[in-house]
Amino acid sequence: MSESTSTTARETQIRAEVRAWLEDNWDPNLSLHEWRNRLIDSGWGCASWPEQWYGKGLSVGLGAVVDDEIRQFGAVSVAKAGVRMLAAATILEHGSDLHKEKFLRPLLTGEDTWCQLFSEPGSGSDLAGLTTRADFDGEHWVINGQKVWTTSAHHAQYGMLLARTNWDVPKHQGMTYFLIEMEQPGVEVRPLKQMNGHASFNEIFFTDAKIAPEFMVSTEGNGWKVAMTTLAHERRLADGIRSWARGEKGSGRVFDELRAEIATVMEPYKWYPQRAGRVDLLLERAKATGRINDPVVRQAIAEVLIKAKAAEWTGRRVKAAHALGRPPGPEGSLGKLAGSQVARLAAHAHTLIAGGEAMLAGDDGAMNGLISEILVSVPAESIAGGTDEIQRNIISERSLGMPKEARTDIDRPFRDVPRNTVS
Amino acid sequence: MSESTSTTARETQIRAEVRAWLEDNWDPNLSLHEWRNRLIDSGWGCASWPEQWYGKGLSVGLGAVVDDEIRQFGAVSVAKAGVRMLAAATILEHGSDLHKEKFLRPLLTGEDTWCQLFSEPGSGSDLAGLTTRADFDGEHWVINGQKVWTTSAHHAQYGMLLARTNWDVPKHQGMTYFLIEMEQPGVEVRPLKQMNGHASFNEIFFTDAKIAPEFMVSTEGNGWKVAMTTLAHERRLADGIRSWARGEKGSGRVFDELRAEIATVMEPYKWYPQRAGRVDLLLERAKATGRINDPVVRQAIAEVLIKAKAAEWTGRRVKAAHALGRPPGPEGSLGKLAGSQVARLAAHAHTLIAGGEAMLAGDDGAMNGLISEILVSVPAESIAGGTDEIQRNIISERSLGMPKEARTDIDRPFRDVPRNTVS
Amino acid sequence: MPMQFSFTDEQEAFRLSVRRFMEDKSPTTEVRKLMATPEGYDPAVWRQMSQELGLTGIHIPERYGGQGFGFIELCMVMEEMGRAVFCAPYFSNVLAATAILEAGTESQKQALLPALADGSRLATLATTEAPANWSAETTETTAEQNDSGFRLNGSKTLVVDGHTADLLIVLARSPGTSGAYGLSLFTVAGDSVSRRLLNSLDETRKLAQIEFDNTPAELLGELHGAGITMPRILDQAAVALASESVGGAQKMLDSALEYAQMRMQFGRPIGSFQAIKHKCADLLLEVELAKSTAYYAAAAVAENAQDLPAVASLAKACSCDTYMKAAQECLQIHGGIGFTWENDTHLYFKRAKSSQVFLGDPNYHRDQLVLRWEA
Amino acid sequence: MPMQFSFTDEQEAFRLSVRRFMEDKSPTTEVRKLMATPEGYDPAVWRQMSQELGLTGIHIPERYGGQGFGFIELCMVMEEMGRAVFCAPYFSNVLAATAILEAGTESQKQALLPALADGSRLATLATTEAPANWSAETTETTAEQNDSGFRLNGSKTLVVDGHTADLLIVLARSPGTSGAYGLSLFTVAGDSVSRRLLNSLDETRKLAQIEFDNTPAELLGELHGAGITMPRILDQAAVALASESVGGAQKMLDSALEYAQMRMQFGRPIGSFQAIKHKCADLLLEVELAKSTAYYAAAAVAENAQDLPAVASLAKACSCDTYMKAAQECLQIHGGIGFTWENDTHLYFKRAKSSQVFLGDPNYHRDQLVLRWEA
Repeated sequence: MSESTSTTARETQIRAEVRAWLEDNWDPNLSLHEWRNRLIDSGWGCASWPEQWYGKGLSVGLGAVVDDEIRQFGAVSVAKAGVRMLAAATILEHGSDLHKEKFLRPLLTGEDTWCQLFSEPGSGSDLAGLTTRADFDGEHWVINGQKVWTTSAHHAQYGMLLARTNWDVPKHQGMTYFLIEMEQPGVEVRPLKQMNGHASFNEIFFTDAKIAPEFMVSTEGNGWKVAMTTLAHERRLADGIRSWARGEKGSGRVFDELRAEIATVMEPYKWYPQRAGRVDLLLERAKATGRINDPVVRQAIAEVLIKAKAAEWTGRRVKAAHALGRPPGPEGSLGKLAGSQVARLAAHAHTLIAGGEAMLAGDDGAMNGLISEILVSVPAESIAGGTDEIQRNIISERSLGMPKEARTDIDRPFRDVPRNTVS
Repeated sequence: MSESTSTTARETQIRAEVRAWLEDNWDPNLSLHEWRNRLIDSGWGCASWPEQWYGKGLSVGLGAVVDDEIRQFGAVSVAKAGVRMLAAATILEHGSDLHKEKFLRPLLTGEDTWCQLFSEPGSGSDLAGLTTRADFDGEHWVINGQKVWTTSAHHAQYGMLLARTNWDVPKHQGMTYFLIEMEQPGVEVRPLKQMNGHASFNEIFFTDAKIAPEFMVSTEGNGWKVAMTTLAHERRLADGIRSWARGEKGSGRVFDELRAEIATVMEPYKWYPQRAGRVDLLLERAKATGRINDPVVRQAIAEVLIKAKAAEWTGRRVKAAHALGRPPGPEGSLGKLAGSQVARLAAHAHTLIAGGEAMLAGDDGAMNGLISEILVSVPAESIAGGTDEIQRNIISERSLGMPKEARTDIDRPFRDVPRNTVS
Repeated sequence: MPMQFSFTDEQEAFRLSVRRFMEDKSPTTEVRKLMATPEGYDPAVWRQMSQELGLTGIHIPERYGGQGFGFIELCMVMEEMGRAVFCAPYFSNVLAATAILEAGTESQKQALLPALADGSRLATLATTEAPANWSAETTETTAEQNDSGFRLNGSKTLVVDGHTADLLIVLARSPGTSGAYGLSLFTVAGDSVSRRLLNSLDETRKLAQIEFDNTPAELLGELHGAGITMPRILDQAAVALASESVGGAQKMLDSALEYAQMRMQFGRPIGSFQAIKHKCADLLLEVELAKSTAYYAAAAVAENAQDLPAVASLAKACSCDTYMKAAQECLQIHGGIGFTWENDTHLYFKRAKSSQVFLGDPNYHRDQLVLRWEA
Repeated sequence: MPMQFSFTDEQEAFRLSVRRFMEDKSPTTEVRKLMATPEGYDPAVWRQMSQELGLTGIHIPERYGGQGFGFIELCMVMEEMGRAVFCAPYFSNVLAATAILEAGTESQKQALLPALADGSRLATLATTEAPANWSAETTETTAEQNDSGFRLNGSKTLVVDGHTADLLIVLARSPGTSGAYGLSLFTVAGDSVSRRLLNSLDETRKLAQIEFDNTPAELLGELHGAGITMPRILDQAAVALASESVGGAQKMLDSALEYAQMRMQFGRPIGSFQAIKHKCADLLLEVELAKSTAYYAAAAVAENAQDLPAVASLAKACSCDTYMKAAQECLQIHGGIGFTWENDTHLYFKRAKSSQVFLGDPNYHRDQLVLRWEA
């Protein structure tokens, strides 16, 4: 049985409706915002959203069918990718009507950019150990602390902020979720340079930054639960970005503006393919350099190919099982761990192929510095989005049902939990 | 500076004394026991032991000088190797005069063989979790339970037994150390066959076996401390056995009897070189089979050689530092862990060299089955004497000073500690 | 190519029935009994497996007396047998049937396959001569043609179940030829050769040495056709062995997990220590990845995919290395107990070790993978 | 051979003085400043190091203006500089001095070495042409002799500190020769060539591309003598690089440990998690093993041991792989912080990556090890 779900009558009908609407309404010469507003108003832009909020209340599966039809038609979709979709998903599930009214449309048109303010220098793997504080001064929430690993914060209008509002309850119960305006005096955004020379992330310093009470999401102390919604969607983010970046080939005003938007959003991610090891280049490089003739190099390449193909096929098994409604079996953490191993093996193989050239970078380096960028980017693959060690914990506890690590930090007031004093 | 300690005047004098005594007394035509009794009576047999117990009260270093002189002279030493020396060391340090009187001489002559009864099916890495019980019936200690991994138990006269005498105190405080007579109705010895076909170890079943009260060592509940003495000497056991097995070339009655003794004692250890991976055979085998011409096989061999030589040199660095009185630095667990890695790498290289022949064993296998014996013996190298995981714990906690694992089993009555119900 | 990434409900039900049969008829107590015999199988179980479950004919078309299922179902059977370290001449039969299907003429298929399909006749494939070389091209056994037919001279080794096979499919070359040219397959009656059971590392996999001394033989298929058919037969063999190996690897993971949950040390199950947890997590990843390669490769055979040669080598290298690793780690987690004869781990460890080098070691297949890759 | 397995008290005191100098004069804040400059060193520190500590002349005999210590002391210096990712043209100077010591005539040694020993002149060795090949035998740069001496034509790359060196020791061959035959070493004035600073992965190790266009050169030692001397020079270079690498590896372990003890997650230091503890234990083992190979190899040079070629390759492969692994694991233990520019780990990571391939990658040296082994 093939992995694609079989076509249903309902799907065929929906595709026809979308196509009919597009035939009547699609105009590549509109401005990007004009077109998106039209699409949003039609309900096809986010068909799986509720009807009162720009959608048609379709299932997630049928929503994907609508998106696919728009893509196949060659039209531009709403700004349905990147960090802003984490905000949208969170606001839809936990936000007030005010939040939905104020934030959803400009987010879908692409006018508003968002960033996520969860990680801190002192709380990486242990996100719930965060110490950025929010204190209510009778009028506003006052924010003090530091966040890090924030993509695109330098041009974001809004941030999803997780901050501690109560220090006298266990760590998971003292956090509250806010929507914060980034362009205000108390918020300082500094680019964070990485070892590969890029600065895709920012550090954010809060010094008496302010949030009006109505921009709290859900209730005080309920921030962890809300954040889980954001994080659940984050895992799909990378895929989303990749597929979204495709639709950039058309001509017309709407496409010109789309390409500019994509360029901005994709900027921090441009080294991500190198971070993953660029398996695609190995055979080509080995042949070009003649290193393919070294049997030891062939072994190194084979190890990468085996792991990369096995990981790819495992991913397709997961999807196929999902499509059949079977228990998911191997899950996300496995793919993450495999990806980290592939990246490391690939960097090793690239090193062997490059030989002495691996000592050079930039213009002087192999493939104009692309190879050296791989070598100094892959270390991030086993860290970003949860270290390999955290993935192994998740796999052993969730997939294999092994006993959980005894915790000493979750059953007492956060105030009393040992934590990092500096950074 | 070289690793050997410099020669001192005292050492020269002692060597002269030993040589003079040997010239007067050594007679290869005595029986082994006659000769050893003569050597024991002279005090040169165990020169570092106290004068009242067959020794001359010399330092351990000078004792080694005496042993070296006896070896250089070509004479036979006391039965100073194998499990019996663990018994001797323990009895010397913790035993009563009765114990010393009764056990030391026949142990040194080689008449008595000993075995060590510590490990149990349910307590491997966690030796202190043992559940073999000793109950006092008013006249004797009555032993019930099971021991395992006991070398040479089938011909041992005595055993060093660690048993639990108190279940209501923390685990380390409820054990007592006994010297038990093996040839009695309540003791059943069964050989334990290993996956490599050898049966070097035994399982021992105790069913109301008896020990007279005077054969308790030290005091009730003090068994763990006494066992530590035994275990400290165990680490030197393997080296001792190897050097002891050398002196088998002479002629005369004493040598004939020595060779028979060695053959018996060494029997369980005959696959130990294979367990360690037989690094010595790799190049020879690769050349003989022509596999040396495969660059990928050369890589595998090089990996073994690197690790094996590095481990050997590290061992010599440790000894050199020790000889200079410097802090020991890398210690025993490092060597153990390295040995386990060498064995595994060597087995892999042997597999590559053997190719299809690795499917065969015994007479049909490569080198008359020696290679297949390597393949099915190396798994023991990373388990016996403490698993790799235990070694890594020791290294991280003792050498690196990292935090200890939180323990939940040592601060409450042993009775309440969760443990293995069956085996 | 619409490749298969999941099994149908019917396939899953079939797998379950094979697994139950194995659990019922081939517990390790039985395996241990059988591996100690020279024959290495239980005729009663063999009959039941062949005639009631039809496993010997699983991938043989119905017109030749088989079940008419595909290579995917065959690989599912191999996987379940691997899980049980099943001790029987099954793989040898598969090798022989595959060779006949690939190389035989229509009338030979009709004549030979029904007895293999119903298990009434045991057969095997004899190709290997120098143990270190699995390539057909180095064959030295000769097949000389005279008026009365062909006569074979030479010897074969590592012939799986070669000592009990009624029918041998033998690779040989015409005198004076070399390399891939001049190779043909022949059928030889098992009782017409001198053969000897070898002492095998994995006692559940019986191996034989076979000598041909002017042995009468019948040509299978075309003269000099084996240069084309053998690579394809060996690819299928590699995929079947990969499938068996992932079954064994999964069993080792299951066994490690079960023991880690049950075994208490320091007052807690050893499976609560991060060192063991992470070892198991890594193992799960390895096993899942290996399964994906074996399943993909089985589908590649079934769909006659162009990339089969590369994919077969990929699956063989990955699955057999994973099996070895899984057996090693399972043994390590068991500690001393795992090193005993009484514990079942060594049965798998030895099967893994044997499978690692059988049909070419992982280095050989990794090299083949790169050389065969088209990207 | 009575090989050295420990350092004397005098040697340990010397090591300590070098370490203190490095800690004092070359904290990573300084390294970062210098690596961003094209020159890549601080002349004041260089003078102090050369003239007060005598490090530039450490292994140069006293009769040539050096300190007259042995290769072991040189390697201790390299180890400490590795620990500090010291940014200065030290290794290049060592390469040049070693080449002169091995190849030069007595009068050349007297003429050239004093200025290297007191650090007043910078020198380097230019051998490599095709980046992927470190063997001297593939040299294509030619040295043509005429009445006025030698003229060089060709190019060299990956020349360490080649852009600042006053003196270049250049490997070239007589026209019409090939392989190990016809190779000679030459001295060339740094300002007589066209040279370009390359963009290096490890910014603390400056590399240059050098072009020779009828460049006047003086023969160093015997004509066609480099076929003999170059392997020995490269062996010593490999051992020195191994020593530098174990210094860096130890620093990575120290840094990982320090961070693991300090960094709290889940209410406890991450160094209390078994995954981190075991990673560090494995790393300690690797680092101690690598140190042993580097120390043994240094002694092998000092004692002119017969097994030097094998041992040099062994130490190079082991130490550089260990450094790479230590840097990777240190970075992993630091998590996201370790990936930032601000954290020092990447300085070491890049040095490790660069050293891994410099003078031949570990695969090359493993192969050499086996081919050179005599057992």
